[in-house]
Formats: sequence, structure tokens, C-alpha cells
Amino acid sequence: MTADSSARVGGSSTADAAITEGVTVDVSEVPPHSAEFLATVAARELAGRHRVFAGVGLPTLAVDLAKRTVNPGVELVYESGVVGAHPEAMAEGIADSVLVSGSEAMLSMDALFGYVLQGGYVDVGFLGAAQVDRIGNINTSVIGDWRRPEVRLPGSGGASDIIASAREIVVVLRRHDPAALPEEVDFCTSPSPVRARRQDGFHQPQGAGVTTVITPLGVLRRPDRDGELELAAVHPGVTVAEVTGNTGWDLRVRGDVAETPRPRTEDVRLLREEIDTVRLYLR
Amino acid sequence: MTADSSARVGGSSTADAAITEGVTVDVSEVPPHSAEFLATVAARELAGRHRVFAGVGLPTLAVDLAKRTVNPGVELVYESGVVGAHPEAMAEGIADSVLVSGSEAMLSMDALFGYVLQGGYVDVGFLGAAQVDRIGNINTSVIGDWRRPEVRLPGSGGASDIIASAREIVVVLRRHDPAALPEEVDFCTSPSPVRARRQDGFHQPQGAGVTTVITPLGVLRRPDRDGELELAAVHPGVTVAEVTGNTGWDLRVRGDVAETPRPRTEDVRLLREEIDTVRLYLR
Amino acid sequence: MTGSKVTTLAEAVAAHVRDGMTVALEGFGHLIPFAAGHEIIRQRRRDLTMCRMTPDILTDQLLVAGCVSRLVASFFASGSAGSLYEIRRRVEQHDPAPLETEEYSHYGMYCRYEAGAKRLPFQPLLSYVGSDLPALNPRIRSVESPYGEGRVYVVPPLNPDVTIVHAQRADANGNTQLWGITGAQAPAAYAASAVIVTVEEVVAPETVRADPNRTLIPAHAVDAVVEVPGGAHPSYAQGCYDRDSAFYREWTPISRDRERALAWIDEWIHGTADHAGYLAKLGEQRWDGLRVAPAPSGSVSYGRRQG
Amino acid sequence: MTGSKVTTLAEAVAAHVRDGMTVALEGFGHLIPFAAGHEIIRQRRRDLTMCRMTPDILTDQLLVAGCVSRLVASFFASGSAGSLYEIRRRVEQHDPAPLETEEYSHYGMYCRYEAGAKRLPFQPLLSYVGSDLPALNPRIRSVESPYGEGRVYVVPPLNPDVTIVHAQRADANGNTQLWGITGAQAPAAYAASAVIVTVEEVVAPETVRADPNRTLIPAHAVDAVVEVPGGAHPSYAQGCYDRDSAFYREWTPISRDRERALAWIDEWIHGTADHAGYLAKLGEQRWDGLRVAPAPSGSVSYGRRQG
Repeated sequence: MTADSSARVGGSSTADAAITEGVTVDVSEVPPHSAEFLATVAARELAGRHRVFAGVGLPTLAVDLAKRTVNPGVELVYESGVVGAHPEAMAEGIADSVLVSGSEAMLSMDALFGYVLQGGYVDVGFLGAAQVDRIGNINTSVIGDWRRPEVRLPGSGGASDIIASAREIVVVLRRHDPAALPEEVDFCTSPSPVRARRQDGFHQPQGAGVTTVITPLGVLRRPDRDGELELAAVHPGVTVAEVTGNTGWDLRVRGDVAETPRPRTEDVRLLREEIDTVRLYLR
Repeated sequence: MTADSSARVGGSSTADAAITEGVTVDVSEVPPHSAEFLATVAARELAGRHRVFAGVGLPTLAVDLAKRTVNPGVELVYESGVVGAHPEAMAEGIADSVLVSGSEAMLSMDALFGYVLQGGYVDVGFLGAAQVDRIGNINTSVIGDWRRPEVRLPGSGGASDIIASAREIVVVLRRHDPAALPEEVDFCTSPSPVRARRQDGFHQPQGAGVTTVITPLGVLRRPDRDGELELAAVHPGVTVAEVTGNTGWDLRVRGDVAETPRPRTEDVRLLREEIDTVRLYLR
Repeated sequence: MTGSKVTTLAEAVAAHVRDGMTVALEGFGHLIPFAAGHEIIRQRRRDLTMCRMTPDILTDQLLVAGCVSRLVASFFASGSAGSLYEIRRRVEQHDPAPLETEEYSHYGMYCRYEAGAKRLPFQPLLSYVGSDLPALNPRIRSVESPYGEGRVYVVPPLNPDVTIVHAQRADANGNTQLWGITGAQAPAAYAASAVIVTVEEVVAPETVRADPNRTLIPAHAVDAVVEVPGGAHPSYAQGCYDRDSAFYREWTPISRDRERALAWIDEWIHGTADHAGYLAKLGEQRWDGLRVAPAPSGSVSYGRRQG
Repeated sequence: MTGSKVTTLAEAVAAHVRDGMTVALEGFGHLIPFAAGHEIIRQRRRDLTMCRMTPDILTDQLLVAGCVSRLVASFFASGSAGSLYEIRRRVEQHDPAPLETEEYSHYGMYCRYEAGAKRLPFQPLLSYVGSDLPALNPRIRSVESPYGEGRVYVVPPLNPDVTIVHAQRADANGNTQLWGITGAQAPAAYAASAVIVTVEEVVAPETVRADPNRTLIPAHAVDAVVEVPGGAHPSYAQGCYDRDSAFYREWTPISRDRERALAWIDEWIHGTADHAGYLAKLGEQRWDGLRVAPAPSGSVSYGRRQG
């Protein structure tokens, strides 16, 4: 279903089969921790999805790339109310005017969060995070004690609304270490359905929660709504032990762990020369 | 404050002082039960009011007349979402296209009922009714038992929403007899605040409920939010005894009961020749 | 969900409306989907639960034709033009059969669609305190405010199997734009499992995308798009044609006599192959009387980034 | 409530914004009322409770200037452009003073305005089950659904003393039209006791009335109308000018250094008499870089009855 799971382990120089149908193409040597690499891996997650709710930051870049490569028909939805964006330039944020001009619908925020999101129309919610834990809880609020935090993070924004109602959540992390992937988040902004279920007597959210976490080292997946994140793919040059050693819990490793296909040089070219020409996200 | 309360009893031939400032004008001899008479009396209730929510039927006619006479600045609001209507022709109903074209705002029904009405922006809700009782409960649902009614009336429409939140309610009745003005309504569609208060523990509505009932015989007023309707004015040629005898409870008569000023011939001309030229309401 | 959803009304109704379904046909005085309702009559659907804030003549006709056994509504008359006699006969005399009704105020009904669209278990509103409506309708319930201001009434979600609406225009994918009175169309569409949109005109995607704030129902909520000019007659489409008020007046005596009403259905609905046939029968002259003069909105700019 | 409400920004702020008030300045990335916020700084208001879904640079500036002691919000960063360091200093180091915050998700915050506008005691939403946010914020509570699906979280109404919004245009009475991203402006305005609208252009009533569906805030909800071209800078006004993204990037290092931020406030806000002065200081050349090419919405017709 996803590009990763169909890829072979072991540093093949042929790129993602889902894109190239077996044709050998040039692959890029950008390092796995680069924004180019992460955005390309993230973009491939959108193959075959109908409707994506893109959060602030790297997700904006990834959905732009996906629309130009693996899924030209993907419908981009933003919390600002934009539905079916057709941006003529890269969006510098989720409220950029280029997302509005030429879009298919500009809804009220009540319709966007109420009808589109709570109504169950979003297939993938695409979020950034400071921390994601074992069962897929997300922290975007504070590091440390919330009464006097070490770091005050941006907070929920739409994230805790999105996780309750999007069919699934894909997270992109720019770090992979035990602080970013702890056994349990310092603060749970956006809960896993596993954690939601512990709140007895509450109407349970329909979403499956975090199913995929893309990091600079690999791709973690949580295939079971009730389960935990496990290692599904490692990036080229990264060992399984490196990943498990940098994760804050005893990370389960799939038997069929794959190697992430490298970005095509064309993906990197698109990101650098056509999408993020101002280097807003490609820092 | 209203035209009625400043008028003298006894069939004066000078018309409504609030309109003519003492100048003698021609008055019309249309009978008090006519739509022309009722609409004119109703229109005068709108002098000095900012914002009127006009219901289906005779209220539509009355607000049109008011805007042309006693209150050109009155803002007309309709449950269809129209705010600040400037109709070029008489509206044939509350969803007529002439109310929309050239209006100041065309809101969603959620904004109209939620923001404008519940938000407390409506000064007068102007409704028709089949029955109004002693404390100002309104029935627009059924005559007889609601499980198998003798007459199935239109139901609430917006009325039970309006009565909860409009500052006050003016009702126009086309009959005055104990069936239309009973001690207690057969079915309470739109409750008086007196009845609402009996529902212990409920968040109480902000509206004062029915303050004025205009009938073919006279004008009843309920000046106190906690009180009952009492006779404030009789129409020309109608005796106090006629009104009390045709009311379904022991109607209190105000000490200062007035005689309703007749419509001006100009009011009747406007209604017939400029407003309801198709005789939709002037039946 | 891109790709054309344009189809015929006969196909759309055959595909999405089945006997026994709960069907919302919304449009508050304006843009009432008459053509679609008439097609439901032509296809002789039975036992529908009909949801409409204002049942209007359309519901009276669907009842006469035997399509509807249950009505969820908030106003049981025909705007300014009087009683709907088929509804009254059913309710007052159970003639020819009783009609089950579920009754709200306008805002209560609207809030049911809102809760349905938003998948909320309930929506609070300020109405009904002291009213007999909650006693008549056990689905109107109350909850205690956790902030200490007492109890407030709530209504449950309404999620139709199918919602049908009429609009001025849509693109082939279903991005639907309407203006004037917008009624409960958007929440009723989002609340439903399937949505049919009939429009005065199917327009190019560029036309829709030039003014995205006018799109109230995006393509993702729409299953079928049908171009049906005049599809709201005898109601109206703002800017396209006016209400046929004469027809509204004519319906009262027709509706009062069940035999006449049945004959009307036979002649005007079963006797015409489709809405184009209905309009042809209506005649060019009558249509001329409904034409409106243009009143342009004017254009605003959305802007394009330069360079 | 007819009659012109047109005034100056200095007068509008002086008349409606007083020390200690709860003030909502809404605009979701788009149409952020920067000019009005800057005027609040010029008038040296103190101890405000600031309500904004996305505090953005505007809140950082109001904090630097000492106007705000409490923040009700749902996102504490500056869109794609990184941290708001004054907010972080206040929260993390209580430097120069602690900042009380009340935190929601975006939809929670929106629903607070909705409940405020509709005078509902609470509004339910599907968020927060399993989240720590309700533990952090005791105003997020829950109620049991009376229809049997369990408990659901609710938020209470938010009713600011003043709401200030910026829009593309309004007439002198205050009928306000905006397009593009419409954010929480309409419910935030209806929820407030007083409303100031700043606009790119005060237009004739006929312009507004030609397209009534674009009016999101009618005159009856508006107390003051101020024409402030460029009033959203460095944010943007769809169709009028683009976001000054360079400024957004420049703010990060300014904000990181409190002394620099104070100097910026002195130079750019206290050092200019009004927004026209601020724009003049910004310079024609910078403004040229924000211009957008026209992208017309096209015109639709509302129709006029004939005869």
C-alpha cells in the first residue's frame, strides 16, 4: 500500500517502485536527516489518498511535492478553511494567499473543523510534533512541567482536533532521539486512541491516531489502532540498532523491515528549484 | 412610547400624534377587523424600534408599511437570513427574492438564529398566531388534542426560537373570540416567560415574551414580564364590554384605556396601491 | 474524489434514493429541489422519511403521490400562501393514511442538521423552555450546563441517507455555489450518506475557482451533479428566475381536493418524461413571466502572487 | 442602527478599548488587525486579556509593549516562521513578568466564540478525549449525551469586551465584507460588547448591497468603522496586498532580544503618529513588493423583479 513496504532492504539504487514502475531513475544522495529526504518520504505516504489535512511546517512542503509527483489528484485541505487548493506557488504557511486564490472552496472555519474534519472527510492528517510516544500520543505543548515549562511549544493549533477525527495521522519529526520519541510524552496534546479509551464513559474518537512517524533515521508504523509504534523502515546508511538505540522505549522491529528508497534527483530538484525556492522549509 | 398610549379615547378625528405632530390629516373609515386597519396599528408599534424580526403573513405587510411611514430606518430581519432588507416590491413571504436583492446582509440561517436572534439583537419579534392566552403563551401548532388534532396548524417555524430571544413579541390576531384568546392555549408552541420560569432549573430565556396583541377589537398589552395581558386600547366603535366579553378569561381593563387612532387614508392608500397590489394579505 | 459526477436526474435518483430511506430535500423558500422531488414521484418511491424545515408544496405533492410515510419538519404550511391540505388530511383525518410527524422549531431542525454534519451527539439551543414541543417530541432533551447556568435543551443529529439540493451552479466534480437564501443546504449535505446536487448550470471549474468563497458544498461531499435548468420551479433561483407565486396560489384548491391533486400528479409528473417535459408543458409564456432583470453582484479580486 | 460610524483609529481605540478589558483581535493568518493593535500600543493600554486563536507577531508586539497580561489562544507560534520569543520569555522565565495563558485547540477556541455569539452556555466538540488539555484548562469540561453515546467535551462562551477585525471593505454603517480566509471574525464580533472594524476601503452602501452574501458582519454588530489601507500589514488582505514574509522572518531575531524588540516598538509604533506614518516609514519600495496582480471573482446576478 505504501511505497516503503514494497521497497527492498539493502541500499538498492533503483528508486521507489510505486513511482517508477521498475524503470531505473537517478536517485539523490541527500542525507536522510535533510528536509529534502524527509519531505520526499512524507510525500510518498500520500499516494492513493483522497484528502489530506496539512499542518504547519514540513507537511506543507510534503503535500506540495506529493501533488506534483505521486498523487496529482490529492485534495489539500487546510485548517484555515481552504479546500481543494491549487497553489501557483509554494504556500508559506497554512493561511497563505496562494492557497486561497484558485481553490475549489473557501469554507468558514466552523465548516472546516465541524463538517469536513469531524464529519470524517479527512483521510490523512499530516502533522509536525516535538514528541511522539510509544502508543502515538503527540506533544506540541511544552517540554518539562507545563506550569513552568523548559520550552513553551506552539500548543495544539488544530492538532488535537485533527487527531480525533482524521482517519489517520502521519507525523514528521526532524529529530530522532529519546527526547523526541519518549516512552511517554511530557504532555499529551493530541492523544492516541489507546489513551482516549482509558477515559471511560467518553464518546470515543473515530480516528485511528498516529499510524506513521517519519524521522531522520527511519519510518515507524502503528498498524493497529490499539497497538504501538514499531520500526518499519530504516533510511539508507542507518542501522536498525541505531534506530532502536535512539528511541525512548524498547522499540519493536518488524520482521520485514525495509530500507527507505532514496528520493529521486527529480524530487530534490522540484523541492529546491520549483517548490521551496526561498528555502523556507529547506533549512 | 407607542402610538396607542398617547392617543385619546373617544373617536378623535385627528390621527396618530406620533406621526402627524398635531396636524389634522384625513383618516380612513376601514373597519377595525380589516387587514388594512390591523396592519396600520401593527406598523405603528414599530416606531422607534431598531430591529424587527418579521414572521410569515400580516407581519410582512406591517413592517413594509412601517418602513414607509413611522420608521424608515427600521432594520428588517427575516428568519431566511435576510438582514437589512430594502425590498423594491412587497415581499410575498419571508423568503421572497425581493428581500434578498439589495439587502445589507444575507446570513446563513445559523448566523441568523444563533448570532442575531440568540445574540439578542432583535428588538421586536412580529408574529402571527392561532391562539394567545392570558399570560402570553402562543399556539401555532394544533387546535384540539395534538395526537389527533381538529386542526393541524403550521407549527412553530421560527416562533418558539424567536420568543425565547427577541426582546419582546408583538402578535397580530385576525380573530378576537374566546377560542383565539383562551385562558390557556390548547398547545403551547411558544411560551411566555411566566411559563418558562415554571421549568425549574432551566437556563431562562432573555425575552420578555408577548408584550402586545393586536386584534380586530383592540390592543392588549402585557407590560410586566411576569404579568398577564390587559386591555390597553379599543378600536373605534368597539366597547370595552365587547372586548372583555369576547376574551376567554376575565380580562383586566387598564384605567387609562385608549381608543386606537384610525389609519390615515394615506396608510390605506399605501397598503392598497403601493404595497399589497396583488391583494395577497389584504384579503 | 475528482472526476465528473455529471449524470441525469433519472439515474441519480435511481442510484441513490431507495424505498424506506430518510431523504432530506432542503431549500428554505428558495432553491427548493422540485425537479428532483418530481423525479422521486416518477420513480414511485415508497415509504420515505422526508426531512424538510418547511415541507412546502413539494412535500404535499410527494404525499399525494404516496412516496412519504414520515415527515421530519419545522413548519407545516406553505409560506404566505396557506395550508397544505394533503398534510392536513393525513394528520387530522388519517386520510388516506396517517402521517407520522416529528416536529421541531426552525432552529431546532437546523441544529439537527448541524449536529449531523459535525457528528456531534447533540447540539444545544436556547429554545423550548416552557414549550410543549419537548413533550410532543421525546427527541428534544436537555442537559445541565457544567458551568452552572442550569439546563438547556438539545437536539440530536439528523443524518439522512440522501440529501438533495438545488443550486445556481456547480462544476462537474460537484463544487457547488449558491447565493441568496442558503437555508440548511450545506449542513444537510454534509450530514448525509449520499448527496445529489441539481443545478441551473454546470460551469467550468475555473468559474468556481475564481470565487471559492461562494462554494458552500465542496466536491468531496457530492455524489451526483445534474444540470436541471428551472429545477426549482415553482420556487425560485435567485438571479435566474422568480417564484411562480400564481402556482403557489393555484395549489391551494388543488390540494384541498384529493382527487384533483392526484389528477395533477398524473398529468404534470407521470404525464411528463422529465423536468424538460414539465417545463415544456408549462410553456414559454408562463416562464417569461418569471424572468428577472439582471442585478450584478460586481466582481472582487482574490489576487495572484507576482514574480 | 443606521448612520455613519466612520471615525479615526485613534478615536475608535480611545472610545472602546480600556485598561483591563478582554479584547479579541481576530484574523486567522489573514486580515490580522495589526494597525489597530499598534494603535493600542500607541495609546499605552495596560492589563488587557488578549484573545486570538493564533497570537502571531501582533501579540508578541503587544506583550513587548506591556499592554497584555493574559492570553487566551490556541497556537503560540508564528505560522511557519518560528517562535514568538516574547511569549516564550514570559512563559518560560517569567521575564519580565509571568504571562497567564488559557489554552485551547483551534476548534475549541472557535467554539468558544460561537457559544459567545449565540449566548449558549456551552458548545460541544469531539476533541480532547485522552488529551491533557482539559487538565491544564479547567474551563474545558464535559457533559453526558442524553442520547446515550457517552460524555463529550464542551467549552464555555467567550464574550470579549471589544472585538477588533480588519476586512477588505465595509460601508459607513458597518456592513462588513471579507473574502479569502474568514477566520473567527464573525462569531468573535457577535460575541463582543463592542466591535471596531478597520477596512481597506469604506465603500458605498450600493457596493455592499449588490452582493449581500459577502456581508459576514452586518452593521448592527458594528460600533466603529475605520478606513485603514494596509491595516493588516505585515499580514495580508486577499486581493489587496500579500503577506510581508520578509518581515515575519525579520521579527524572529528582533523578538529573541528584548532590548531590540523594545527599540522596534519605540521606533515603529511610538515613533509614528499613526498607521499612515508607519506605512510611510515602511516605504513605497517595500510596499511595491507586496502588490498582487488582479484575479477577478467574476460577477453573479441577484436579479430584480420586473414590472
